[in-house]
Amino acid sequence: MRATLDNELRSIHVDIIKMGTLIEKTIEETITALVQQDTVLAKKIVEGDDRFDEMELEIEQQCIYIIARQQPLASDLRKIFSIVKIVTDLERIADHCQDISKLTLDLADKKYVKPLIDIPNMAKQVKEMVKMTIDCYIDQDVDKSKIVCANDDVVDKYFYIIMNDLELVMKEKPEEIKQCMDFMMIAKYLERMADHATNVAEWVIYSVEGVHFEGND
Amino acid sequence: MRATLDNELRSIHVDIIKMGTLIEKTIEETITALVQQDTVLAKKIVEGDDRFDEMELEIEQQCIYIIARQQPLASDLRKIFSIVKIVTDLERIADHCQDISKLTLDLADKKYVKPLIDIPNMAKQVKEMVKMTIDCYIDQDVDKSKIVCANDDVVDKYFYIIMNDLELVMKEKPEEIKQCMDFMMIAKYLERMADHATNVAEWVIYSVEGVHFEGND
Amino acid sequence: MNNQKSQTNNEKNERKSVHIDQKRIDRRILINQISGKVFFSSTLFALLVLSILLYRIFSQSIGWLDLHFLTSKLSIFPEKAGIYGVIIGSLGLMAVVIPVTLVLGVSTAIYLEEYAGKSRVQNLIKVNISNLASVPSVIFGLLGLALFGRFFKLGSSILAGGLTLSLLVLPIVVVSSQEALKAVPGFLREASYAMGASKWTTIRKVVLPVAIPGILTGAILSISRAIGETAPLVVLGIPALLLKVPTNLMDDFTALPIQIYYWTLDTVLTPEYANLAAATIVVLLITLFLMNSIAIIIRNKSQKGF
Amino acid sequence: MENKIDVRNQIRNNIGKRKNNVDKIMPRFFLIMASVSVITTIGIVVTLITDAYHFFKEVSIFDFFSTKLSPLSANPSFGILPLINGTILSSLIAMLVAIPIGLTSAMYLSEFSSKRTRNFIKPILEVLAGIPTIVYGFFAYSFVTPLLMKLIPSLEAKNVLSPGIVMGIMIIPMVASLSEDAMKSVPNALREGAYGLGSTKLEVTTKVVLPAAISGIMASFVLAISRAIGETMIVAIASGSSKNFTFDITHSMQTMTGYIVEFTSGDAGSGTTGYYSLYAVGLLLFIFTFIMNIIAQYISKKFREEY
Amino acid sequence: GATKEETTEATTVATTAQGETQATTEAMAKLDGQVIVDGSGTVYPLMAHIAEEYMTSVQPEVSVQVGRAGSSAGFKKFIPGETDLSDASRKIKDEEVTQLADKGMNMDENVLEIKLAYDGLTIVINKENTWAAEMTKDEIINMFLSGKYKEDDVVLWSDIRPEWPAEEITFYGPNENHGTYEFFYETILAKEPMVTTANLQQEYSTLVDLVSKDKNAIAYFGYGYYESNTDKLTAVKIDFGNGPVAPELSTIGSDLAYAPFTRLVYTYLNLDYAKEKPQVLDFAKYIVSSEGAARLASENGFAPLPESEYKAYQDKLNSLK
Amino acid sequence: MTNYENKIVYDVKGLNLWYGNDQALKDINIKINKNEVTAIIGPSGCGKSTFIKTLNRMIENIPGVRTTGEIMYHGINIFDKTMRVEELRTRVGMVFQKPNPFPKSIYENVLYGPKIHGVKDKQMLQEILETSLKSAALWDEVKDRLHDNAYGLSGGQQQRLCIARALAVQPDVILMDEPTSALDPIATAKIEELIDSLKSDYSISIVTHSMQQAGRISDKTAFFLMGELVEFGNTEMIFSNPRDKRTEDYITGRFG
Amino acid sequence: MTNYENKIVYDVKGLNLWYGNDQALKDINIKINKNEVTAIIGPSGCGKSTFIKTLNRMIENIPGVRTTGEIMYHGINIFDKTMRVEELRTRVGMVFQKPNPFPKSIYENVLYGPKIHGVKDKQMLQEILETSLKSAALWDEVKDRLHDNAYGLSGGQQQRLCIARALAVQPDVILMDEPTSALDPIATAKIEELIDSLKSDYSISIVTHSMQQAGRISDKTAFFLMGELVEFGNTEMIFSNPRDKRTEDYITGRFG
Ligand SMILES: Nc1ncnc2c1ncn2[C@@H]1O[C@H](COP(=O)(O)OP(=O)(O)OP(=O)(O)O)[C@@H](O)[C@H]1O
Ligand SMILES: Nc1ncnc2c1ncn2[C@@H]1O[C@H](COP(=O)(O)OP(=O)(O)OP(=O)(O)O)[C@@H](O)[C@H]1O
Ligand SMILES: [Mg+2]
Ligand SMILES: [Mg+2]
Ligand SMILES: O=P([O-])([O-])[O-]
Repeated sequence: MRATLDNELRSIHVDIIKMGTLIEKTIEETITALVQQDTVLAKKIVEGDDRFDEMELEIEQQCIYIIARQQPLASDLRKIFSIVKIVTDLERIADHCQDISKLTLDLADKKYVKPLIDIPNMAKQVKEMVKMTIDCYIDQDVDKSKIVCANDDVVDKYFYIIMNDLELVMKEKPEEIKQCMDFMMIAKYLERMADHATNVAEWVIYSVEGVHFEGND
Repeated sequence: MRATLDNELRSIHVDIIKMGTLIEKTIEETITALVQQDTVLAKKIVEGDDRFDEMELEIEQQCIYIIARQQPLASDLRKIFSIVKIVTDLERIADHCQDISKLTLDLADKKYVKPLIDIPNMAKQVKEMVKMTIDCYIDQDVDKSKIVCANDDVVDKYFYIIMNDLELVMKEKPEEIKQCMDFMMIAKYLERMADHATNVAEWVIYSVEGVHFEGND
Repeated sequence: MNNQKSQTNNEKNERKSVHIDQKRIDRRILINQISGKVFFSSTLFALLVLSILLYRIFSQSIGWLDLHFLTSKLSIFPEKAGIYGVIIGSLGLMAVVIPVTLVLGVSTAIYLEEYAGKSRVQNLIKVNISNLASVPSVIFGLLGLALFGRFFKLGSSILAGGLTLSLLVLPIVVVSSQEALKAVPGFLREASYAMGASKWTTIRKVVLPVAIPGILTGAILSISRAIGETAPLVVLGIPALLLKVPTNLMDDFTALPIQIYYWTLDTVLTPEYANLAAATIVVLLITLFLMNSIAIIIRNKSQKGF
Repeated sequence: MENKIDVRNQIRNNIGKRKNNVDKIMPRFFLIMASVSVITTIGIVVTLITDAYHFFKEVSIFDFFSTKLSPLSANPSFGILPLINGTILSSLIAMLVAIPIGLTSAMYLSEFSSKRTRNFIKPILEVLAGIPTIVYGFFAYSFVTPLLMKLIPSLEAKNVLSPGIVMGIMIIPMVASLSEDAMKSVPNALREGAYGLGSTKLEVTTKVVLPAAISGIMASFVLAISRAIGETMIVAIASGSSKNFTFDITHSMQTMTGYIVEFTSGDAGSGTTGYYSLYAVGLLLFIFTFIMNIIAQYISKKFREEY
Repeated sequence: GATKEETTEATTVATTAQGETQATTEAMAKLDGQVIVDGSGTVYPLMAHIAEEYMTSVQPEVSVQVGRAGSSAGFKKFIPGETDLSDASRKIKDEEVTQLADKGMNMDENVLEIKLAYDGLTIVINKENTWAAEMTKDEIINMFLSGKYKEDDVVLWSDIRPEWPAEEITFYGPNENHGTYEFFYETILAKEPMVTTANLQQEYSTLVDLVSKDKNAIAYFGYGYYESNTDKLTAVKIDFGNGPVAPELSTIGSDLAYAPFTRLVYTYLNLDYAKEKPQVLDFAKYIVSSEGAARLASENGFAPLPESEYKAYQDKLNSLK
Repeated sequence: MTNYENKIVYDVKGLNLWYGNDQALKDINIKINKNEVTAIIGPSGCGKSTFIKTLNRMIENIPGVRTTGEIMYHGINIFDKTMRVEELRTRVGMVFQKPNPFPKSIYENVLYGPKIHGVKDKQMLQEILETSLKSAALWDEVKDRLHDNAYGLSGGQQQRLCIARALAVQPDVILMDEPTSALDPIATAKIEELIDSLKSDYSISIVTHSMQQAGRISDKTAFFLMGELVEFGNTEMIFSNPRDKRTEDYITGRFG
Repeated sequence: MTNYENKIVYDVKGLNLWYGNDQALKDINIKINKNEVTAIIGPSGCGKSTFIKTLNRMIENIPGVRTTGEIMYHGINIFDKTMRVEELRTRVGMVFQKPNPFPKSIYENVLYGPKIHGVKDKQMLQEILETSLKSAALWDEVKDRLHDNAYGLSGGQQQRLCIARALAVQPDVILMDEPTSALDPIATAKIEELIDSLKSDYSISIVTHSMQQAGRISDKTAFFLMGELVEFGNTEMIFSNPRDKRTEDYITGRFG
């Protein structure tokens, strides 16, 4: 029954997973590029962002086509609707990777004021969150999604620590203010990425349960 | 023909416009609160953000119901799809107003390092953009939407000017670094708001023309 | 075209398929054309017979069928003879047959179609009517003779003849009325019930108005059958010579088909009787033709595209 | 809205007030009318059986089914077989004429003819069907027999062949019309299905339409036979009244119906065995056609294909 | 049978005769009602003619209906009282008299036998039959007798006279329904069985046709049916011992040349009805009047009786009331 | 009739229905509200038509039908002896799958109900005619040919005529059994709009095979399955987030 | 036949069609591809059925029909004298709105085509039977009652039987005129799946009243309006972003 719809849903599903996995990889690379000041990698990431835009467009288009052609209802419709939303969040996450990598390029010729510890940790946490989110999506796992939402707090905490750190650094080393400002932005981007991951998790919950999860935003 | 669909579409349309107008007002207020360090207003804005979340949810739900019940196709479907996307952007804009207002509250007890000129200007520009976007949406005006997209550059320029300014200020007044960091974030938020406005405009173009506008992102 | 086709064939055969045999198609088409012609000629046969029959009868009636013939009484002398009394006899029969069959036939049909369920009694009536329809007319003559002629002592009066013919055509009227009622779509009845109408109201206001053209068509056709019936009247013992024009339903009578019969038999004594018979046949045929035309007109006029 | 309530109330009041007497009386009236047909059948059966009973008191069944029929001679004998023979032969001839011509005509009208031709021919067939049998009798006697005598010199002036043929002609419209109806009522969808597979007209007709309409067609045959068996005037006029038991169709023969007519219009004064023989033959005829009818009904039921 | 001119003539005679009728019968009351006549098909043309004359010229309001069921059939209706008059081409049989008596009707008292006219039993053959135009009475009787020539009754003309063709004779005649059959069988054949190959028909028309189309046919029936079909049939001249005699109105009669094959045709009147219903009596009187059978017999192929016989009936009927 | 003013028009309680020995409806409990469109959906043979025909006792025209349970109509059990079907059916109009106008004029069709129920006043009839046709959104299309035969109308117009005919006796409730399944999409859209506009004055129950249609026009949706009422609730909920797995499967076309 | 191996099965060029004096098709130009499902949509009376019936010349069964233009079928104009309808129709199968199996056994139904085309070999017939029924996704449901009358099947099964019957003569193209409009949603879904699976072997043209259906199953969609081909293109495009205003109006239900 409804083989075409199922096929098409599955195809989108696969696309989302592909996109998610690619983003995970991109986050990983973004951190590496940032930490190792790898301009080649960073450049690659910046240039590769177009792929995510394309993916987003492609998936959205597919969703429209499915709605137009298959008239999905109930759980099918919720699934597609969630995908439409999720894909935006994923694209934003990728966007932020690009943003971070751009800053990495800006910082390429500078020596970091201090070894990066918190930012990579935060990034790792964000990457974990994104990975978990993708897993949630794959498994349509409500419980795990709720955990992801909770995890957002951890990232927020990192953000505040980093901000405070940076404030101190800037006060100590005014010449590095520019650099710190960039790191601030990086932290902000990471924080936003976590937010987006949380959104994805919330949409997974909606997709499965049909009700919006009243988590934190 | 299709009176119910038209009614329901109109009702969502009105909701979006309401939301847009409310956001315009909120941006205005956000600037006022920031400039005049009006904590009451800022608090109101922070607290009022829930309304936008509700509005977003409400509109999304309505879109789902319309899709489920009315099976919109072609332009109707594109319109609804755009709305689904637009509402997220609008909500984010409102979110950022909240973010800015939270910072306004943080900054409430401090005297600003220097009179705010660029930020309010930038904010005004952003507000203009949002307002234009809403107009574009109301009129489903493709040409104007394209102008909005172009305007994004202006905001970006402001952002860089402000960043440079702040860098200088921080270097000069390390004690005000904290404050400057907040202003940085505010600028960033404003920049994001403009981005979201651009997105909205792009979705209006899609809704009308059925193709994605290849503007800047 | 041909090698192109074989190309297709090859392609098809790979798909393990039906081989399109050109000769076979040609043959099929030829056989089809021939049989079409054969069927047509066989249809023409009926037309041919009809035209011969009409030609024979009409040409034989020429010179005999005139106003005098229609307005004079019977006579044993061919040139004096007229069929005025005969026509009156036939009309008298109709005067009995029409009301009796309509009332009995339509009522029975309404009962069977609208009221009867599936009980045994009702089933019995249904089976009975279809059987009655195929009982030969002579048998009705025997019934009429015994029942109306002897038992009710109506002799060979118009009433006896009319009632006999009524019973004879009753099944036809019932069946055709039933068909007409059946043809009233169930959804019209439902519509009426759903408006809160009672059964009889529904029948009267919805079912009958729709069915009436069909009922009339059937009635006219069966009445024209009655007009042409001979055997039951022969059995009833209609006198061969009756000069008096019947004036009431209890009078003896002759009717068109009976007169044709007697005149046909009597050509042996008076050959001109054959012409009289032919002329009477023409009168009978014209009458029937008119009635059939009316029936067809009614039928065509009433065709509703439900 | 004023008016609305008004109508509502008026209608509801009216319903409340109404008594449904007519609704109770009508069904009873119709039932009584309907029972007339049953009474008719009973009348027929009683009439036939009571008088046939008198007959069988005098004549044994064995004698009844013998070949010698001379009801009025000094030593009357009432063998019915000559009559049955005459009936069957004449009906057989009629069927030989009516079935092939009727069926092929039906096939032509239903499947091959253009609408215009059909609209022209169908009414003519109906006219043909509506012609009283006495006219056919006249036709048989005054035209067909003389014509046949030219072809078959040994033909007697009264014979079974001529009325058989004319009876067949008379029945053609019935067979054609009923068969055509049956074929026409085969849904067009079936034809389209067959044409869609590349069938020729003939294939559509013989492989799809005929099988689908077979019940109606068979029923029309049986009804036609029944009609031929019961047909009276044609044989009364054209086949004579010879009571010999022969299979020579050029000879005069008498059918059961002919016998009845001869006797009622002849010597049918009440009381004699000859008189009662009339009813015995009538009863037999009744049973014959009754059986035919049962067969027809059985066929239509048995072969009814739902589409 | 009447060709066109003859009939017209007859009609004029009838109309001119009207005056005489009224002259002889004293001005009588207008009558109405029915007279029902049934019986012999042989007598039917004569009786129908009389009836029509009566109704057109004498009592237009009286409806005389004439049936033609056959002599025996006529009696079967007459005995239970269904008819007023019953025509017969033979004399009433003893059984029938008995049956009448059972119903309380006795001959002469309740039923009056009226002799109407003479009929000559005519033996007819096909026009093409040139050999058998004359035969002796015995030849005719013998050829019709079963088993006389052949066991299987397949008789050849050559069986009768060797010089005649060796072709099978086909026998025809009216069937047992008819008084003509009874006369032929009982009187001529003296109740000896008839050839089983005989084709006996109900309708005279059939017989005429059959004989006219069959070269080897031979049939018997009333003179009237021959007279109407002289163009189709040949009447056999019969040698009763005094040379061949053709059946003609002038030879048919109880004491004329064709006497052996001559028979009487009758009508039987229900006297009770005649007393009850004036129109029945009046019609009966008309039958035996000079305008009735006496005048019309010859027009229908019968030979009239002597005047005196009719007169006797007139007296008898006049005496009824 | 006590709670005539209540919102609940029909209150069906524990309704069971048998055709001979086959149970076609099993313990149905449902409330139908005033001024709402209630859609009845479910796979073929689930009992939709049976249910709706029970509401005005049209089901009684089928021999061998037996019911238990109650159907309270404005507080009165329609199976009560005191309830006359004629009356019930004037209060509860019905519209069928195939448009079934009488083969009479448009005028006669609309006024059939009022006339058989004894409305004779000419002017009143004229008024009924006009309001009914207007309510059925047909007046403008037919006002110049009121005395033409109804079969001259298009399928969609015929169906609206049938609705007008039902409206003419001023019912409370209109039952519709797949009223658009014989119509083309455009005519269907017109009828759907009409239904939407009628709900301010009437309660409407509509059986439909088309889930899309149920979605488009109904406020409440009842999902039947094999004679059972599986789910009943707000249409949006049923279509976007049904509670029962079977409803979900049916809604998403994964049934069976 | 030059481009037989081409993707194009039908190339309709400037087709006009008249019923008597009424033009039902106006200058239709359309190409139908191999292994694609082409949906034909449009309002009632726009000429959909007329068009599809023209493709296998079934339209000729209607008197008074006249055409101009060309329909190239694998490069041969089907209106050519040399093209015999019997042959064309064997190559171009047709499935109708209402399932129309012959009132014969399932076996006889499927093998009707092969038999009239003179296939006599028992084993071959058996093979054709099996493959056709399997292709039509019906084999499992009927394999134990091949000699039962086809009317014992459900509507959906009957329609699949008709498809099997069409497949039995191995056509290139299958034309379908509203093949599911008489079926319930479940049977419809089955047929739609079947169509989807058949397109790897056949070209399919399907007329449908249901835009949803056109959306679900077709690769290309042609929109007809008053005898004109208004728009023809990829189904996704037609449904999400039609180029012609009239298509848009029809698609969104705002037509007329
Ligand atoms: N007159 C009847 N006699 C016996 N059983 C019936 C009758 N009418 C319906 N049924 C049975 O009752 C059940 C419900 O039928 P109903 O017509 O109500 O279904 P439905 O939901 O309206 O289906 P559809 O969508 O096909 O119209 C079915 O199983 C059907 O077979
Ligand atoms: N046999 C016919 N004779 C005359 N005109 C016809 C005939 N068949 C169809 N038409 C006309 O041709 C036009 C196209 O008809 P067609 O049946 O092709 O439409 P359709 O698109 O299939 O409609 P539907 O969706 O109702 O099946 C219509 O205007 C119709 O009235
Ligand atoms: Mg139903
Ligand atoms: Mg069509
Ligand atoms: O008819 P018949 O005179 O011979 O009895």
